[in-house]
Amino acid sequence: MYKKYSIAAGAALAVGLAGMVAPAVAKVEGDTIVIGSSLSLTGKYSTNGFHTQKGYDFAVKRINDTGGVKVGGKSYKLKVVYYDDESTPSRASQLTERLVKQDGVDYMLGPYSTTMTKAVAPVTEKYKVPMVEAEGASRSLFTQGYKYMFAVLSTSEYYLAPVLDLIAQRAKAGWKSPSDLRIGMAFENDGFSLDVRAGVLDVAKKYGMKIVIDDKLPADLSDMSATLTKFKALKPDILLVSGHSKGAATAARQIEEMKINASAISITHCEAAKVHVKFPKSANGILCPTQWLTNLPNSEPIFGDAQKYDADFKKAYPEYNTGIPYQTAQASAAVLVFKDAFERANSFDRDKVRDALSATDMNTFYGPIKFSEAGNNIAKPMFYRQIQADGSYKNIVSHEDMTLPRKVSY
Amino acid sequence: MAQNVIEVKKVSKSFGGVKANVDITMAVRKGSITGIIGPNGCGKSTLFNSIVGYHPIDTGSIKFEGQEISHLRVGDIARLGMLRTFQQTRIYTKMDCVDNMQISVSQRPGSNSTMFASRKGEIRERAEHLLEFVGLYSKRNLISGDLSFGQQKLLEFAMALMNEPKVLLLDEPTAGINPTLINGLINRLQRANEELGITLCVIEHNMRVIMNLASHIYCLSNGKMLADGKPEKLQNDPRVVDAYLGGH
Amino acid sequence: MLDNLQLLFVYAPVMNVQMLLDGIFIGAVFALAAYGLALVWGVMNVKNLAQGDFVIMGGYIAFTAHNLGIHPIFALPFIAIVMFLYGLVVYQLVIKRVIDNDMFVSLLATFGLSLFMQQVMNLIYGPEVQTVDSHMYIMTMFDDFVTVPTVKIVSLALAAVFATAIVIFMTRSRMGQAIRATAQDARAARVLGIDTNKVYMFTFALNSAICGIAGVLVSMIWVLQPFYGIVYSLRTFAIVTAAGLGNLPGVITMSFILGWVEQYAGIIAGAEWQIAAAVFVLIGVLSWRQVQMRRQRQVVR
Amino acid sequence: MNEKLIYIGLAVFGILGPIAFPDYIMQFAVLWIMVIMATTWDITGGQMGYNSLGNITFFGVGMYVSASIQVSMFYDLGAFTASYGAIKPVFTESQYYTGLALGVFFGGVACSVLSLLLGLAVFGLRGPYFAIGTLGVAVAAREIAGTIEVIGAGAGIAMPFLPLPIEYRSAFFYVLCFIIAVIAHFVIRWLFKTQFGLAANAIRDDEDKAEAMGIPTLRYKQVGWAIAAFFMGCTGAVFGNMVGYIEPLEVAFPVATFGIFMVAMSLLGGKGTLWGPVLGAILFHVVKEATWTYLLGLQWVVLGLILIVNIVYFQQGIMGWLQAKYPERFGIAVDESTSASKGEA
Repeated sequence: MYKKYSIAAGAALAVGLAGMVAPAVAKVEGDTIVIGSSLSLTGKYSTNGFHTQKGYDFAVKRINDTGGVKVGGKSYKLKVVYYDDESTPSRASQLTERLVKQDGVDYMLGPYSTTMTKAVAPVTEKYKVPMVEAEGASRSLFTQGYKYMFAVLSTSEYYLAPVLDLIAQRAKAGWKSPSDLRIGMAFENDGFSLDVRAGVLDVAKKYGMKIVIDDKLPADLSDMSATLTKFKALKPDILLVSGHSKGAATAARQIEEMKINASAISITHCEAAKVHVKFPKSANGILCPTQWLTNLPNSEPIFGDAQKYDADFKKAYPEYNTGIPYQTAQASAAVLVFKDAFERANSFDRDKVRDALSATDMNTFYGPIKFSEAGNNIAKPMFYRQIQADGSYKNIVSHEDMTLPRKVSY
Repeated sequence: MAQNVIEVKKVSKSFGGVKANVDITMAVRKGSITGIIGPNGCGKSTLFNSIVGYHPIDTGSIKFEGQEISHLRVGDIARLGMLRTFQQTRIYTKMDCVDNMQISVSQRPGSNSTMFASRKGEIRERAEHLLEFVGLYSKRNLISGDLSFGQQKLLEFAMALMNEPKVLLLDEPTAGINPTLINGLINRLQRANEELGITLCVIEHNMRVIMNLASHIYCLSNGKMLADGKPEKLQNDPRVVDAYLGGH
Repeated sequence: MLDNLQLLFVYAPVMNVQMLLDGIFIGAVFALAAYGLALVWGVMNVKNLAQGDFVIMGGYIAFTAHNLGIHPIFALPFIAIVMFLYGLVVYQLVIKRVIDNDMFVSLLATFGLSLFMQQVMNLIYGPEVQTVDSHMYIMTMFDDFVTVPTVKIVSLALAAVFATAIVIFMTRSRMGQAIRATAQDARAARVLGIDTNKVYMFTFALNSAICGIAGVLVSMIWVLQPFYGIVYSLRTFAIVTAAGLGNLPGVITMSFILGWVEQYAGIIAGAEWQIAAAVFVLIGVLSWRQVQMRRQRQVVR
Repeated sequence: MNEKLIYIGLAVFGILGPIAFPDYIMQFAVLWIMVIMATTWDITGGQMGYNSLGNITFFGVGMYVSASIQVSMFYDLGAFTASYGAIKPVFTESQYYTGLALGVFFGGVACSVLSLLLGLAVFGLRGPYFAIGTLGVAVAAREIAGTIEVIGAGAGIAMPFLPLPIEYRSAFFYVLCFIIAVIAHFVIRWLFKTQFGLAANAIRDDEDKAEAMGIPTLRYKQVGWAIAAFFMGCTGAVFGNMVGYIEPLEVAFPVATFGIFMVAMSLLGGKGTLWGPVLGAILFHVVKEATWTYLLGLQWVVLGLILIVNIVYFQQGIMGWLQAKYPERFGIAVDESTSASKGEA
C-alpha cells in the first residue's frame, strides 16, 4: 500500500538539509569578535528581552566607537548575533547549542530571565563557552557550580528581602515590633519569583514576621482580586508582589481599584511596567527594587558615570525618555565586562578569557563588579527607590528615607 | 420445543409526550425467521432500537438468551451475539471490501479474534468466500464507498455473516434495492438461516417480502402490538389489513 | 486551605459579598463571549478557538481609542462595527471554507487564526500588559471593605443591554428569524429560500462584534495582553459545553457560576488554582455529560 | 522506487547526516522528536479519527516522571528542587545511566498507565468534544504540575549532567531520539498491518457501525492511545535530559506550540497514512527553522498563516493528495465501472 513515493520523501530530505545548513560564522572574523545571544524577542518576556537587546547594542556601538577591544596590540570590533528564544527555555537551549555548534560562537551574552538562563547555562557550561549574563538573578543559578557563567547583577534574594530588612529597622525605630508585622505576598509561579520568595521567607523568619497570605500567580492570570480580597480581610502590614512587568501592572491596577491600604508595598519590575505613569494613585509609596540608580558615583572611561550613561542612552533611544529600566543598564555592563576580560586575557582562548573574567574587579557606571567563586557579582548591592506622589522616584539608602506607613489618597 | 432467543416483555418507551411503544411483548424463537411489520410511525424502529441498545426503555424487560440486556449498550449486546444492520446502509466507506469483511469477525468472548492478529490466512479466506456468497467477489479489492447502494447493502449483509452472530436483526433489508435483486436477497437470507443457522429478525415494509420470508410475524400499530402469528394468518387478519389501509 | 475557609465563613464573611459581586461582574463579560460562541457553534457548527482572541482584539481597539482620547464607552458602537467588519473578512477567508467540513477542521483552523491574531497584536501593541483607565468613581461598602468600581456596574448593565438587544433581534428581526431557522435545520432553511451563506456570514460577524464589546469591558476592568485570549477561549468553551447551545439563560447562569468558581477557587485553594479551576469545570462538565449520556446508552457528540 | 529505497534513504540520512554535519546534531535530534510526535499522534488522530489536542500531556508527564526517578534514586527530591538548589548534584556514571534508563522506560510506562485512566474519562466524547476535552486535560496537567512543590512547582528542575565528554553529548541524545523514532515507526507499521489497524480505520470511518459490529472500540482506543503515550513519555524523558532544565509551562507542557504542531505536521503530510506524518514533520521542521532564521520576529505570524492555509485549503495533506491523484500507485484498486477513488482526507 505504501509504495512508490520516495520522490516526495527524498525531496523533503533534500530541502531539509538545504534549509538547515546555513553558512557558519567564525568566532573572530577578521577584526570582529562575534558574541552570541539568545534573547526573548517574542513571547511573554519580550518587553524585557528588548530592553536587554538595546543595552547590548548600545554598549557594543559605544565600545566600537571608542577604539574597540585591544588584544595583542590590535583593535577588534564587537558584534552580537541574536536569536529569538520566544520566551521558551527549550528553544533557548537549542539556540545556544546552535550558536555554539553551527555559528561557531565562542562567547555568549546571557538571555533574559532566570528561567532562560537556567536552560542556557548547562549548554554553555558543557561547551566551556564563557557567558556573561545580566538578567538571570536567581540564587539557584549560582549553586550549580557553573564555571563559565558570570552575572553582573545582584541575585534574586536581594530583590525583596532587603526591603523587609529596612522595614524591620524602621519598625524597631519606634513604629512597632518587627515580630508584629504581618506579610501578604503573591509571587508568579516561575523560577525567578519563587527565588525572590525564598529570600523573603528567610528574612521573615529572622524577624519572626508572620506570613498570612502566600499565593502563587499563574503565568497568564490577569486578575489578582482573589489575593487582594484576602488581603483586605486579613489586613497585613506589608504587601509583596513579584511577577515581572505584567505582574506589576496587574497588581498596581487592582491595588488602586480595590483601595488596598497596606503600610508598605513593594513590587518588583515596577519601573519596567511604568506603574508611576499608569497608576499614579496606587503607585504612590510603592518601594521598587532596582539593580541600578542613575546617581551612582562610579565612573569609567567608556560610558562615564551613571548619569552620563542615562543621558547618552536617551539620546540614542529617545523612546526611553521616561526612564531607562535597569535591565538595559546591566546588559551594557555585561558587554563592558567582556571587553575588560578580553583585554586582560590578551587572547581569544576561551579558557584564558574565562580566567580573566573570573578575576574581574572593575568599576563601571553600573557599579563595582567582582565575581565570587560561583560567578555572581558580590561587589554591588541592590538598590531601592520609592515612588513619590508626583510620580518621581526617591532613592532609599537607609530606612529613614522611606515614607512609612505609605500615604494613600484613593 | 425450540427456545426463545429474544424475549421482550411489556416494553414501553416514550419520547417527550409521544408514546412510541406501549406494553410490547414479543419473542423470537431460535433458528426462526421472525418478521416485524407495521405502517410508518408505528414504533417498529423504536422497538428495534430498544432491543439493540440505542436508547433506554422506560419500563419492561428485554432478554437475550435469558440475560437481561435492556441496560446494556450497543457494543455489549453485539458481543453477546446479537447483530443488526442499518436501514441506511453503514459500511466503512474508505476501506476496501476485503478489509471491511476482515474487521467484521466475531468479537464474542471465546472467538479467536485478537487485537494484534495477522490479517492473512484463514480469516481472509473466509472473507473472500462470503464475498463470493453475496456475489461481490469480483469487487473485493475496491474501496467500498465506490460501490453502488445495492452492492453496499450486500456487503453489509456479508459483513454481518462474517461475524457469525446468533441473531441478526435486519432493518428493512430490501429498502432502496432494485426489485430485480430482491429475490436474490431473500434467497440469501433464507440460506443464511438454513445453512449457517442464524436466527433472523426482520423489520420490513414490503409485505410480499416478509410473507415469503418469515415464519412468524408481529404487527405493530400506533406503538401497540396489534397482532401476531403465521404469515397466512396475518394476511387475513382484518385488523392488519385495516392498519395498512386505514391510513392512520 | 482550611484557614482560608475559616477566613471566608467565620472571620470575614463580608468577603463573600465582594466575591459574589466580582463573580457576577466577571460572569457578565464571560456571558457575552460565551453567547457569541454558542451562536456560531449552534448555527454553523463552527467551534471558534479564537473566541478569546476576538475578545482581546476588541480590548486593544478600545485601548487605541483610549490613547486617542476617546472614552471606550463612547467608542463602543464604533468598535462593534469594526469587529463586525473584521468578522466578515475572517468569514470570507477562513470560516466559509471550513463550515461543511469535518468538525475538527474548524477547531484547528480557528486555532491557526488564534495564533495569527495573537502574534499580530503582539507586533502592534507589544507584549506588555496594557490597561485602559475608565476614570470612573469607585464605590465602597462595609467600611471600605467591599469596593465596587462604577465601571463594573456599567459593564454589567451594558452586557445586560446587549444580551436583551440580541434576544429581541433574534426573535423580532427577519435576519434573527433566519438565523434561528438555519440553526434548527440548515437544509430546510435553504428550501424555504433562506440564503444560508448570508446567514452564516452575518452570524459570524455578529459573534465578532459581541466579542469586541466583551473586549471593551475587559479592557476597562482588567488588563490586556496579546496572549491572554486562550484563557477566555477555554472559559467560553466550558460555559457553552455546560449550558448547551441556543440556551441564553443557561449560558448566563453558567457564566455567573464560572465567575464564582474562579473567585472562590482563588481564595480557598490559592491564586495558582484560579485558571486551573476553569479547566476543571470544563473537564468536570464533560465527564458529567458522559455519565449522563451513558445512562441514555449514548455518547457525547 | 519503492519502500526499500525510502528506508535506505532515511537510514543514510539518520546515520550519516549527523556525521556529515556534526554541528547540526541537536537540530536533527529535534527533527526526530517531531517525527515521533507526528507519527504517534496519528495512531489515534489520523487512523482512528480521534483528534487529540492533548497528547503533549504525556510528553510532560514522561519528562517529570523520568526526572523524579533519576533524582530521587540518589537524592531527596524535595531538597533537590528547593528554590535555592541546596544540593549540588553529583551523579556518577553508573548512577546517571541507570537513572536515565529507568527514567525513560518508566516515564513511558507511567504515561501508558495514565492514558488508560484518562481514556476512560475522555473516550466517551466524540469529535470536537474529544478535542476540547483532551486540550483541557493538557492545560490541567500543566497547571497541576506548576503547583507540586516537590517537583519544583513553577521553578522546575535542573537535570543531572550527562557524564560524557562534551563532544559526545549531542550525539548521545541524538542516538536516543533516533532509536525511539525508529522503534516507534516499526511498531506503528506492524500495528497497522494487524487487525488493530483495521479496527482503527473502522472506528474512524464509522464508529457507530463498529460498535454495532461488536468491536470493543473503547479498548482499541485506549490501547492506541497507550502506545502513543508510551512513546511520548519516553521522548519527553529524553528531551528533558537533553534540554537540561525542565519547567511546566514551556518545556514540559508546551500545549499551544508542540501540542498543536504535532497535529499540524500530521495534517500537512497527510493524516492516516504511514509516511504522511513523517513527511509532514520533516517539512514542518524545515519550514519552521527557515522562518525562525530568515523571518525573525514574524515567524509566529507566518506559522499561524501556514496552519490556516494548510487546514483551509489543503486538508488532505501531501500523502492524501498523492493518493487521490495516483490511487493505483498506493495499491488502491479502481474499477472502470466505478468512479475514481476520492482519496483519504
